[in-house]
Amino acid sequence: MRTALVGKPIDVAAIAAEVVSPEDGALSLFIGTVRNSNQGRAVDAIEYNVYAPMAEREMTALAHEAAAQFGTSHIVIEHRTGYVALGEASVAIAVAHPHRANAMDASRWIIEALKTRVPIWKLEHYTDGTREWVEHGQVPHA
Amino acid sequence: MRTALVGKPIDVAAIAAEVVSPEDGALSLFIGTVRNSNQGRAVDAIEYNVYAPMAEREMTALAHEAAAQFGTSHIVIEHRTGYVALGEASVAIAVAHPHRANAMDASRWIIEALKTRVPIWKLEHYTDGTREWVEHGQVPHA
Amino acid sequence: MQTMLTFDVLLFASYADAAGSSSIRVTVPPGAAVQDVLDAVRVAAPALSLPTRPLVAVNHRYAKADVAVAAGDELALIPPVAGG
Amino acid sequence: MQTMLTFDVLLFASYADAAGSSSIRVTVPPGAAVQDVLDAVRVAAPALSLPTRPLVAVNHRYAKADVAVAAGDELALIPPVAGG
Repeated sequence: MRTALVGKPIDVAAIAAEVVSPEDGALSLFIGTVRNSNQGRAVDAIEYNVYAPMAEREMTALAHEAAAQFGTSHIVIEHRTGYVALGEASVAIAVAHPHRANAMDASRWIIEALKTRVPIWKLEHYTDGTREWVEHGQVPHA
Repeated sequence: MRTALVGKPIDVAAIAAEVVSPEDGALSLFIGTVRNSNQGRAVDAIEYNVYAPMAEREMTALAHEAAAQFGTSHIVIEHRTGYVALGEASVAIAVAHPHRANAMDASRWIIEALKTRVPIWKLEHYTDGTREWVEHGQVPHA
Repeated sequence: MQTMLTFDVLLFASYADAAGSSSIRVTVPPGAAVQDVLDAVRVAAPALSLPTRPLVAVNHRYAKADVAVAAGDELALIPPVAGG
Repeated sequence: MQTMLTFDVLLFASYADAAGSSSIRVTVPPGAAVQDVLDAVRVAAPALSLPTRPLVAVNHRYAKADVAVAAGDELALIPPVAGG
């Protein structure tokens, strides 16, 4: 089990290799990526603002709760900080388990909980030079 | 959209890079891996027997059905053939979509359908030298 | 009088092991359907001990028992699949 | 008479932008709770225009309005989160 806030591009293959143990038959990976538009506005990049010590604490708590609920400690969560360019991964959640249903249920639970609880905010930079804080519940999101 | 039967190790990072387009905000990856035991028996490797032309046809059909149902053509499915060693990926399903629910729903639908319809069979090789065909519905599986 | 139809029905996995072969040759009368091919396979390869309603593919598509078969069709018996 | 409690309450994202600062200093009486801190923030930074029940963290945990605060606590106002 490992959670991290990271300032560099997320290495999906490394996370996949890290999380799978010999007893696992399934790996579920969720990757959030920066897309080129939101609400019809053309996006250039996203800048993540993070309350780091609390975000780390919440991500660790999420991983432990998921481990208890879904029966696996083979969990890795990474979230980017700062500027993230178009197409890059902003978050990666990897869960491995002997059986696929648990792996998929756990990764989905984690991304939903992360978006509700972990103190991270995104400032969208638009191609017209403007910027805006995205708040869940206000706008659709990935 | 791409589906393939492959005789070499699956490159998860390459598939992730291939499937995500600028308009996608979410990537859901499911990876099946060869685990070291099944039904309490120690497993050495899995040998996949494939009815290739029909398996390719069914995988392509699955991808098209998922595209229509979940609203994305950003789908890659790869399945190994022949011997696959412990810990290696036997199948990879990648779906990208602007929104995460569709990406996760689609990848899950595809793996469940694949296990029901695509003519592929696995011969488990056990560490005691014996081998046995695994039939879904008969034994639990990943 | 029409010519009889001959097929080399493809076998896979446990079916191939049980039959000791990756295909089995059967001959059915003109106008035959999938069910007639299955009946002929049971006679030709009793060791195969097929389930009551095995899955059959005709030209790479699952086919019901009443589907007609024609010369040149690729027929296969599909054991319970186990991919993934 | 006990000493008053002073906190530099942390602000993030839209809250920091609205206040023009990444923290805001408030002073509350001994025995104060989260709600008292919130009231003091509203007075000290009217431009912030907080929602009725903003999320508050005390020492990196979400805390309800009736939780007591003590000298040395790290307090933060948490705008609606948007990670992922």
